[in-house]
Amino acid sequence: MRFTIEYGGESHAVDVTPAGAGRYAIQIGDGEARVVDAFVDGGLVHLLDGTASRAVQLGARGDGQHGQHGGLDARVTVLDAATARRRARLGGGAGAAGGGVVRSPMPGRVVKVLVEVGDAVTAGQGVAIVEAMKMENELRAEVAGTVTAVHVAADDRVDGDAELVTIEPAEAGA
Amino acid sequence: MRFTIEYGGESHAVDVTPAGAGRYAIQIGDGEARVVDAFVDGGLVHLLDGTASRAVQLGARGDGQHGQHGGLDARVTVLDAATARRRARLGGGAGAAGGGVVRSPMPGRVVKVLVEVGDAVTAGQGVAIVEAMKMENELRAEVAGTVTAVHVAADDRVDGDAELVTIEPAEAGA
Amino acid sequence: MFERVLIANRGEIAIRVMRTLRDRGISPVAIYSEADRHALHVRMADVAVCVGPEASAKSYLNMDAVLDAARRTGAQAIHPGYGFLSENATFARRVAEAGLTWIGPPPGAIEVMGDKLTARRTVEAAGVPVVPGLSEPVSDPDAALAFAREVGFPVMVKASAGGGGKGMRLVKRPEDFVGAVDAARREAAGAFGDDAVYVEKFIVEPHHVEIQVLCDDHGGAVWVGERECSAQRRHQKVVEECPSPFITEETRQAMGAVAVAAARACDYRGAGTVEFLVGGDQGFYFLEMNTRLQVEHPVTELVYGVDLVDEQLRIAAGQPMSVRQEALIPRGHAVECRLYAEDPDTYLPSPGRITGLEWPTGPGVRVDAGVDAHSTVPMSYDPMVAKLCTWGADRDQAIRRMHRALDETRVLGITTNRALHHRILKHPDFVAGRYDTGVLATPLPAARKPDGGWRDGLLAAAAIARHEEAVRGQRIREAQPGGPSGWRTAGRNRVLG
Amino acid sequence: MFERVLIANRGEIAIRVMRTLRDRGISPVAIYSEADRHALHVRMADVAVCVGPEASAKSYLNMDAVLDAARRTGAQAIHPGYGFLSENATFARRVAEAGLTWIGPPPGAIEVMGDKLTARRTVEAAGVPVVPGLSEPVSDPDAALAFAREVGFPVMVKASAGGGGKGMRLVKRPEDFVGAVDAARREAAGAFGDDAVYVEKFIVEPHHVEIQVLCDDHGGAVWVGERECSAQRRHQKVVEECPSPFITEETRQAMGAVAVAAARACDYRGAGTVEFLVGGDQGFYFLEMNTRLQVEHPVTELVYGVDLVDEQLRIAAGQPMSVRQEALIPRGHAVECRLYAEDPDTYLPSPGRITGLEWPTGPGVRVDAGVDAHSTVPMSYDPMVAKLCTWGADRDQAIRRMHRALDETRVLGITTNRALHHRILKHPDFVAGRYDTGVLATPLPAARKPDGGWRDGLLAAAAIARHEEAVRGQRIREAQPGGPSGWRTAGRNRVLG
Repeated sequence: MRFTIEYGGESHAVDVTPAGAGRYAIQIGDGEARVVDAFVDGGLVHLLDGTASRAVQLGARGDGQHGQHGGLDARVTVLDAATARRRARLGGGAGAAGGGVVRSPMPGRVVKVLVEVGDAVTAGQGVAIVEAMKMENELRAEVAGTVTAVHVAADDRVDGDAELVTIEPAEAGA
Repeated sequence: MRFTIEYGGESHAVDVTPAGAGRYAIQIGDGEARVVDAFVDGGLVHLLDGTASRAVQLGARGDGQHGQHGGLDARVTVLDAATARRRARLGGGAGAAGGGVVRSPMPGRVVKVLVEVGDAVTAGQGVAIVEAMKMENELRAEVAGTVTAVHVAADDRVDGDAELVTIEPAEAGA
Repeated sequence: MFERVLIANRGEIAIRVMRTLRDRGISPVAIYSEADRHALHVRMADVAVCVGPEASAKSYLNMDAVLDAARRTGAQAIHPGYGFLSENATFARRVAEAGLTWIGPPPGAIEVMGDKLTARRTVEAAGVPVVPGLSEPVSDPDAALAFAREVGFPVMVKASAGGGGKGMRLVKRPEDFVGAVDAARREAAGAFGDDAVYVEKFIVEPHHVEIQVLCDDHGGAVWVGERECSAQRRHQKVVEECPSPFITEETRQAMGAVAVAAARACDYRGAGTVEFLVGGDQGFYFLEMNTRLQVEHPVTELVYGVDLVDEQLRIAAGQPMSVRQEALIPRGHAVECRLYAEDPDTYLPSPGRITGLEWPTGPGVRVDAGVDAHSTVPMSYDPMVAKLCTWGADRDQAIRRMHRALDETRVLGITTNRALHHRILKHPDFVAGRYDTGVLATPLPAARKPDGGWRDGLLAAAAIARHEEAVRGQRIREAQPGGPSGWRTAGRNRVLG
Repeated sequence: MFERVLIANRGEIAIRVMRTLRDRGISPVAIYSEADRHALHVRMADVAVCVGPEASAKSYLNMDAVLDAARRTGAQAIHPGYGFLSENATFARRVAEAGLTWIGPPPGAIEVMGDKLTARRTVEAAGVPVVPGLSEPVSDPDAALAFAREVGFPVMVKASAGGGGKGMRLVKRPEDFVGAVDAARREAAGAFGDDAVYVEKFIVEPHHVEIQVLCDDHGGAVWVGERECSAQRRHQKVVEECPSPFITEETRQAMGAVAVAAARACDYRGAGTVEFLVGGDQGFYFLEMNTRLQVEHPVTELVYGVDLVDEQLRIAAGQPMSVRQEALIPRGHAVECRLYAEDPDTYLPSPGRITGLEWPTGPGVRVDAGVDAHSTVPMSYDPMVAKLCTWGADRDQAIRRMHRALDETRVLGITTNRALHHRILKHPDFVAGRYDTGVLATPLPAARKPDGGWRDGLLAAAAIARHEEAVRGQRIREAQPGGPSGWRTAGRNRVLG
């Protein structure tokens, strides 16, 4: 089975082939295939690869998984072949649209919206303040442009990744 | 939904009816139905019943579940209606047969079988020794009778609840 | 002693208090907001009462609801923990009026220490050194500026009702003074509904060191060592230790004596903390007194072998405290790292569902957590999810053990500041034990980077887990209704290839 | 200091040693049998080597495989833990011959202390009091009987090569003596391949008290307090504590001096334990010396603030130990409960899959576990899954905290002896601190019984969980292929009704 795994800002193709007795052949990208012994239990995956022992803990997190190994944390998103293809088709467009949408990085309460529809904003300008866990966080425009939509109002509760403000980038496509 | 729960050597009929907003009406046997607020997550069930707060941890164990609440442990087996009916039909016969079969209470290794087919045994007589976790445990006949089958040999590995020796009870049915 | 005590708090401190109650055979009563209905502190209690909706102001700060909860459950006393109603003199009075015991200092002491200027005047009269500063709120900015010039810049402008860094301004030059006073006033008015601000000399290279005190009804008053709390970010403590690697034994003894004098000056009872600023020259100045249990109290417990909550209970019950000054001998060293649900790089909060959790164990490790593997971290409360403490025979061992404890910690589903702690603990100034409150504003050592083997292991693990998921999903879809329960089979999947 | 150390053990002690290695920045190497391929001690290591199949004799006791594992991974030293090869002088020699460092005493000391009669002769020559007994194995039963009459019945007949109660017979009357010698010989021959037995006076109301010692290459030799190990079942320790509530300070000091003399008598190096029998009259007699780390070493660490594994590393590396006798001052009290995978009533072992696990945390609690929520307890090894330790400012607090820690412990899927510990800790003789090795043969207080509310809660919980399972199973069956992943959705199910 082939998966596309997004990790550390890159996409990695990973092939998994069961090799019997709890073992799997693993090929990452164009690397050499290695056979590892694996134990999967709930969020735990323990791999033995020669004398290397790696226990990785995985937990659901938003759309992806949150991985830990020893002292390190990471975000990984595993896509099956069909989803990876679908994403690849949509890829370019979605990325460009992302720049013009300011999202809340965490669930919280909107304290104040700092812009209105029609306002011109500069890159880095604060557009909304969202409070979570007793801290106020000013969220900023990534691109310069014009505010085309404000999706929230003061005192609204928002989820993580919720759209707050949409900005039509200035000189888009230039 | 009605379940039959075996616990503490007794069978309890328990009715569960969702009551909205994470609440359930619970009726145990002929008792009064109570509405409790419940949170279920993995093996955890947290119940709020008025000012009473009860966190129960459940884990798979053999055919049943293993429950813990505070300092106490318990075995519970939850049967759905169909299974409970099936067991009730088979009930009597299975119990009687149980008396003549000596089983290993845990997984282990057979150290020695102390009887042969055809041997007469008395109730309480040792029929086999099974070793587990560096301890030898002598397993005894529950009933007097004649050995009709020996299912294991020295050095065999056995699972928990495995049949070791079958005894035809003396004066069965008397 | 009490038979039943209500804990007017949530999270780790509610659980911390509950544990000592259980040790004493006292039945704990938990309270909860709607958002905390199935929170860990509720699950660990046998008796729990809902006190209102998610917003603290309507639940944990709702005096009527909390008192009513105590009445309904037959609690004889209320432990406030820290935060929320713990330093609220009105609540302390209402508890007593309701015929219950307040496990905290007398309301009068809370009031004296609750106003910074009153506190300052009170302890100064008792001979406690204070930071040179105005003893009245600023009314005439020009007179205040003259004072600032007299003690010498830099100076601090501080909200009289303040705390946590709000309404605070550092002023380095005379020409910025008046503007800073105006800004601090506006901020103070917004944050505390009180725009009174005052001016203090700014201590250069300041250390934040605090002394734990205990006072009982029988004339007993002791100090239980100090805590070094200089590792702060935005005036919030992040890492604390006991003893302070900075102060000398002479300073320690002098500060202890002064802290007891400060407590006596306000007729204190129970556990309290006297905070000091200590300059690079070991000169120390009273900052404020926290009239409650402190977040970082476990480092004191580890080094002095005292259960501070147990002493609070004894004292509130009118018994003498169990410790004597001469028997309070420190042993070894303890460090505390506050584990926050926040990104270690951006400092953005990270509330949400925890989808995996394991705490470190083994020698020298103490964990006080407010969450477990079944918890959701709500967005409305403090981001601290746990306190990791380690004890060592010396400071070096305590720090090494903390690195190990951090490595063993698993919290999945939300982001924690775990990686930040490794970096702080490796900061050369922290390692050397010569850091002041500016240390976390200086560049930290780089975070550990995953090597290729780690990356490949993670990718392989994620792919194998998803592969097994797909195979298992297939099995579940193929399973007959009435077949083996998925509840049981989903728990474990030893891969057989 | 070493850079890489192989731990020739499994379970909790492998993890215990690993933690101190990590604290020191030393890379640990784990070994495992096929049955332990994914055991916790392997998962916590970065480097691990398989040493053979499940049977210990072919894996953990396989000297060639263990030495080969060290060679392959570049380990410079081997820590044996306890049990397995830890008291095997041949292995200790082979480790040295392979150019590696043995983290344990010299092979000669292991040999001297490994044979009970040699040990007895050696320490007796150094002035250590021993139980009156024959100094040679029994050859002439009649002469032995005459000796038994001389010291007075009851007497013990013991296997010379023995341990763990095997080949041991208590003889109360002269007429039973010869038969008992024959039986003990047969048992010893079967268990140890050596039928030598000897005769000792039986100490009435004996206490099992042991002294921890440390010796280094620089002439340093200290004793680190005692441990009271009289709570035994079938000669196996179940609960230990430090200090002993029974011995007087005078006895303690005398035993400490004698223990150091015993260690010096065999030219000891490293950590070792000298076991004594102490009679009701405080008379004490050398029993044996365990030439390795002891299971119950954490209670000493908690009370004396010493990391015994760290001292072992220092000493093995040729450094002086970090502690001096006059600085070893006990503080408070510690208790250890050995959590076994066994039924608390029938004592039948309970290997199997763990399907749920949470360890206690909070003040005064230390857990050293060999398993986690992902473990299977194999049937081939020792049934101990964890050691729960608590520390308290006094014995009462330590015991109260242990009850709390036991209550917070969750191990599902297998049966543990948790309930037995509550009962032992409530035994009037244990509570009073006046128990001898016979205490667990006397009736224990009844186990706690669930009340009606508990029973109803359990039934309701089990039914609701199964109901949710049925509803969720339905949902999964109805889900479209390619829909939301069951891996993610299976984790949590907040019931929305």
